[in-house]
Amino acid sequence: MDAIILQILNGLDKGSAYALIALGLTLIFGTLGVVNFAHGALFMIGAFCAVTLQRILNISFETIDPTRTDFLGNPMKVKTTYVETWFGPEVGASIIDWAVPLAILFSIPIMIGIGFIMERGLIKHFYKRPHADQILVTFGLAIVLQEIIKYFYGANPIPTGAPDVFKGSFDFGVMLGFDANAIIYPYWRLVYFAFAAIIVGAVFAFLQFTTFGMVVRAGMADRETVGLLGINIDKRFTIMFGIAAAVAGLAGVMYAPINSPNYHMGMDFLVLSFVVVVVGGMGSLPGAVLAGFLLGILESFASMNEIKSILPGIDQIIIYLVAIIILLTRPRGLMGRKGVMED
Amino acid sequence: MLGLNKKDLSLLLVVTFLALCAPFILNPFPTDSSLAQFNAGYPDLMQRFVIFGIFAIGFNILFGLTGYLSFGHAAFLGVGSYSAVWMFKLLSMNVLPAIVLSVIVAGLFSVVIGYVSLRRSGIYFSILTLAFAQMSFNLAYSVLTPITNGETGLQLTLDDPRILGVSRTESGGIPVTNLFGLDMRDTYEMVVGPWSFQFNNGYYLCAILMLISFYLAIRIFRSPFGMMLRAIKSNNTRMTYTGLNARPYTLAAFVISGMYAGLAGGLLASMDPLAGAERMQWTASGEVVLMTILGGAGTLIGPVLGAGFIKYFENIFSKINESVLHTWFGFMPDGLEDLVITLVYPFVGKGWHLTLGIMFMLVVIFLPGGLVEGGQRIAGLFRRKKSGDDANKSTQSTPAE
Amino acid sequence: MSNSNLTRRGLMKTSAIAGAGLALPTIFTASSASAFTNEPTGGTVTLGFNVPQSGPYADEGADELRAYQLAVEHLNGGGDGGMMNTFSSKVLQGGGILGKKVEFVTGDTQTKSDAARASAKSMIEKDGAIMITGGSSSGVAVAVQGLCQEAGVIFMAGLTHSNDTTGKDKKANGFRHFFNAYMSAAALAPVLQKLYGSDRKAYHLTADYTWGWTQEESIAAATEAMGWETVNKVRTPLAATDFSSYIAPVLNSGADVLVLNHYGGNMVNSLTNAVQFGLREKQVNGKNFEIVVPLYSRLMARGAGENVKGIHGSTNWHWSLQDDASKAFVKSFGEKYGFPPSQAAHTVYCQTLLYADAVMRAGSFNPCAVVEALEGFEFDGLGNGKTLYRADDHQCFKDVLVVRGKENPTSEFDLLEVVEVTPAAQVTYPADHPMFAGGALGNCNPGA
Amino acid sequence: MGILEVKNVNKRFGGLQALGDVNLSVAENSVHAIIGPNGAGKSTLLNVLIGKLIPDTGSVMFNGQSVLGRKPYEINQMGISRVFQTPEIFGDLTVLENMMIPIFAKRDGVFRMHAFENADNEKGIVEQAEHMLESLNMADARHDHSASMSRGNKRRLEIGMCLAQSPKLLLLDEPTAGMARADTNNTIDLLKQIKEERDITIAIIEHDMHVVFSLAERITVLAQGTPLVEDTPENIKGHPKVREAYLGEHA
Repeated sequence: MDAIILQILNGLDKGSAYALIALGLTLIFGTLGVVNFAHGALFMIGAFCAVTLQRILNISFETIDPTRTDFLGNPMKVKTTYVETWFGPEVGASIIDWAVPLAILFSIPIMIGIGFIMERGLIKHFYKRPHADQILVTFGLAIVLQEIIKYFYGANPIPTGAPDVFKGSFDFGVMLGFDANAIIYPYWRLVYFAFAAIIVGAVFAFLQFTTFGMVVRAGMADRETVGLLGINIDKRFTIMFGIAAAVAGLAGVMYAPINSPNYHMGMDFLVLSFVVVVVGGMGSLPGAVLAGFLLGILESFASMNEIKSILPGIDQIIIYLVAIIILLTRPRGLMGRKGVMED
Repeated sequence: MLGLNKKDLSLLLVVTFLALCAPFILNPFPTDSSLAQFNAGYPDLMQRFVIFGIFAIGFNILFGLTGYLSFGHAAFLGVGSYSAVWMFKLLSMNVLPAIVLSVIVAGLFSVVIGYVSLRRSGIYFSILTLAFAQMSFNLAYSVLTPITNGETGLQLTLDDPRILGVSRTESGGIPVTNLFGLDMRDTYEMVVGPWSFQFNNGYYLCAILMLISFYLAIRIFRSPFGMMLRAIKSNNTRMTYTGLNARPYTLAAFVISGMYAGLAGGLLASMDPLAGAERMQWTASGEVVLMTILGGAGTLIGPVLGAGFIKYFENIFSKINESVLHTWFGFMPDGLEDLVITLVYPFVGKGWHLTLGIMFMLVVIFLPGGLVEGGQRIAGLFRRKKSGDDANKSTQSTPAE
Repeated sequence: MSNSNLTRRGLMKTSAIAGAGLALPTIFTASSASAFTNEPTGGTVTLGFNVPQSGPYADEGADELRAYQLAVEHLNGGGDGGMMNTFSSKVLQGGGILGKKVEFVTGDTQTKSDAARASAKSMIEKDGAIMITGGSSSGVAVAVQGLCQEAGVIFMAGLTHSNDTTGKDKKANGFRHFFNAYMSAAALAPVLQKLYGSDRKAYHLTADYTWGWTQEESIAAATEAMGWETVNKVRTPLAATDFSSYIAPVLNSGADVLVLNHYGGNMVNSLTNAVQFGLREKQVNGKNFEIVVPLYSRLMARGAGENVKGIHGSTNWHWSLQDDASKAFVKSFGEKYGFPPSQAAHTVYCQTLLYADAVMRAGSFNPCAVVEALEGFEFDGLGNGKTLYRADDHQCFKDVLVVRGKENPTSEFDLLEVVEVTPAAQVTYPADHPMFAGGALGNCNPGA
Repeated sequence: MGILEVKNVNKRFGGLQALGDVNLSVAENSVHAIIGPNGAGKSTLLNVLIGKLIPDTGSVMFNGQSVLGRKPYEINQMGISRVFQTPEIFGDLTVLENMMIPIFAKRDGVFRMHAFENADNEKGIVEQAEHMLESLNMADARHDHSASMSRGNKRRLEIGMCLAQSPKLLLLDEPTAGMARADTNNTIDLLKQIKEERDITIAIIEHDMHVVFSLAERITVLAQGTPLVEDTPENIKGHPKVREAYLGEHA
């Protein structure tokens, strides 16, 4: 029982990342009808926003400490960050410590900007082109983006820690009456889950309760009619693209402490997030979120020893197996409308 | 001749000429010159050009004609390779049974996967094929290691129980793949002044099979069957309401292209008896999609061009390192040399992916019909210069070229 | 193009050149007159450096490439000579190899066995490389080693840790300087016993492919021999990025040690996740919970950041070693590139020197002569103490380092500290050890 | 007995009764029109006839055989051809190729693996197709890309493609919707010509009364999913119920 609760927690957490990426992907698909293979790259860039802020905060000047020597036997250069000199060592250190949460603010304008540039500069010209062309050009873009990141940051993962207060884990087991250590969960992952819930809620609220959102939803349902009403739907769609990029970026920023960011993390998530979108139903926002969490939980269950001993290798294929079963039995996905993207 | 019209026949003849003379054409630079870096006329790369050409030709029969975008074709290539290596291990080092088996096994595999996946269309079909291929890759890499030798890839060993033939040669090595005694890796080297050209048995086997595949693809394109496939891509509704069942047509196309992939996989293993699981990864499937679209989906020659283009980048551009750049730009004054190298360096060597990504984007943005369209535009420019208006007519009535 | 004319002249030329015994790069050429594949004929000799330049191990590949360039520089008489000065064999004098200037070509393995073989083939077929070296994974090493055996060139393995490379997949033309999973286990086990006692319960998380399995097998055998119990062995998919669902059940399994048989990105993530879950602050069975990472590399340690603090593992070499050879290498590498070399850099530098030295001693580039010179070769002064290239399996036997993640690193390179230098005798195993059974070296193949 | 017999067909979509107790009999070699205001269930009925929808209850018999549960291509093979509201042709193919496909389908059935014959060598098929195009006055356009034709010509081609299969029943779904008056008249003339030259039953669903009254021999008026009346055009014109339900609001 405790093992099952534990895996549900794990699944919800894995699912948070899937859901956030799939949400952005669905926003772009639903509004613009574009299959965006560069969406994983946006997630990756988000994570690198956190890395970059951490680096910026760590910009430092060197002083020479003659009492110590470096690996070549020369006097050692000691680095002191500007942040620490400006704000004093304690405040400075805690600012650096809080780099990842601060990166949320830092990343939003960057991601929206990247989203705008992408949509205006590239995607716009591909609305009328076949999906295959969209896939190819966004795939090319994804390669270019990740290679640029690799050029500047290297291929090695870059550790980007959470603030010290969120280190360690929380013991749910004790709370629920199990033994100590039976169900523990890292604080930062709880933060991530809560954060994902807030973002999902915010996106839904935005679409549901603002005029802007209503126009966009109408546009998702029937672009031509809305266009006929004299509303400039294109401009709104550009903004939507920016928002989707920001959602992916934020998912990446907060993911940085969970796994050290590297340049190909976007590709690792790309295939998965497409599977999530299709399982949820192309173009369905609640579907994307639901499928994200569902697949996260299933993946977690599949990695349990009890299950792996019956079905060896099941954790390697569970996601794809689920996708196949869903597509064969319910082709529109869990919550999709019928007929979307059939051709 | 050969049941082809004049235009197709001349295309086939051009391709035949290019394939047979590839050792000359691909080695235009003298061996010792600094541009020799760009020479591609060595056996391994030439083999890859034609083998991936076969793969892309087959993929194009499915994607170019029916519009079904499979993201799992690498699985068939991988299955073909595994079957071929097993044939070498168990039966004989002759490539013929290995290639035959790899085509058959890939065909059976594609019947199963195609039957299931073709129940859906559009992106759902793509995701289904992707899911099958990724499952195959993940399992081949781990749980199926007894069959696939996992991470390392399936290789020949000195104690393979080969029924026809020896486990090890007299000199104690692993025997070489051959076609009735003709060793696949034998190369004849011809030196002409500063040039050297390599003629490799394996390459010519691959080239001949590629030409046969290409010829069959032309026949399929021009056949009533090919017309049906184009009709499915064009309008599946009308197809159905014309009393035709689209599914056996698409399944047949799927299986044919799966067998082409199996042939390519079998040939890869015949040239170099190793079958790695990475061959089945989704990125490998993506690569053939890129080849086809880059060259020009639905055109006859496009996929071959696309395959050559990508393999050239992978094998030639990735080998340009800093010291090579220094020899190229050594004639410049120091400051300028460093500047040029700083500017060029990100795009070559370890940056070859970046260049490839940029090329994809440029081609897709400016040449929606792929490289073939680029060629047609250039040809169009010339023709327009020569004679005013008959250029339009001849391009118009050949939608499937 | 006047084909016939060209061809006829070409044929005449070919025979003339073949007669004079001067052939351009040829491979797999039955009709060739040279004695072995890619026999160097001019004033230069070409080595092929096949390292990952794209994909997750690109940084490791870049570091290997730096070391190769340094080695070539030293072989050609440039720089300060590095470890050539401390090397026990003194035939290398900076005049190239057998008087030929050393040149090199590079290729990208992409850490895929297919791509690595393609790239190695192009170096052999196109560039006339006489020796291939490099790589940062066992799959690639085994695949390229097989190719080099068939092509008739020498393969000097880079970073490869699986037992199979010099076990069931060993080849006469292939040599490994790097240590292996068995040696890691043999070196680690006594240290772990000393630190954590002999009453421990271990939980293995293992990357689900060949290297992971051999390491799991080795570590489990070595720790069980000293009294530890193995509670569970769980395989994790290679593609996994988030290990939470594998880590979470560990605490409740009764185990008090977690062994992470992961490498590269897998290791960075699994260790990060394990620390995130607070495993290291927990108490199980009345003991502190411990994590062990049998194979460490500096790049991985950098990726995992502060999570490595206090975690034990083994490594082939470390720049903080204070013997003359290591100091000489660190100095010449550090002065050229501004930071200390990694173990991957060290191992490939050694391999290049060892190859060059073997050619000099053999007096020939012929692979069979090189094999003979390397087999049973005993040397010192390359940073690992007295070392033997065993003839039976072409594996180097030398001291193995047990290291620990440093608590207070002084720089981004100063992440590990050496806990113990396990002497070579303790990690040596018989050539017919069951973990290495099943393969045969075969005969050396000079190609041609 | 008519060639097409619809008996007691009901179809509900959730709370909406799309078709309620529809009975319809189309006599062989007649032109039968089905009219009705928007939302009367015309399209639903059509979709039932061609096998796209399966009704909740009732039966649809064609030539003595049930069409229910059969796939669209099987129904087509039984002898029902359909013309769509927006012309469905093979836009990427040439006009001649468009015309060849139904002829292949007629000769070879639902599937045939003729992958290595040359389509241009199928002399009989090409001849038939060219003949058909001549009778449609489209022979000159035979090598044109069919997507680039005018809407009227696309419609003409589509009708021709259906006829090439020599169907027993031709179903037309608002064949002149969105057409200019001249194109509409051309289409009416074409259909009249077909009626004269061939033994064929035509069922037409139409909004445009001009088309209906120029062609139809019998008319069924559908309202709210149920047939209101069925009669000759003359009688329908004067029928009070129809005027009330349909023409009244239309005029």
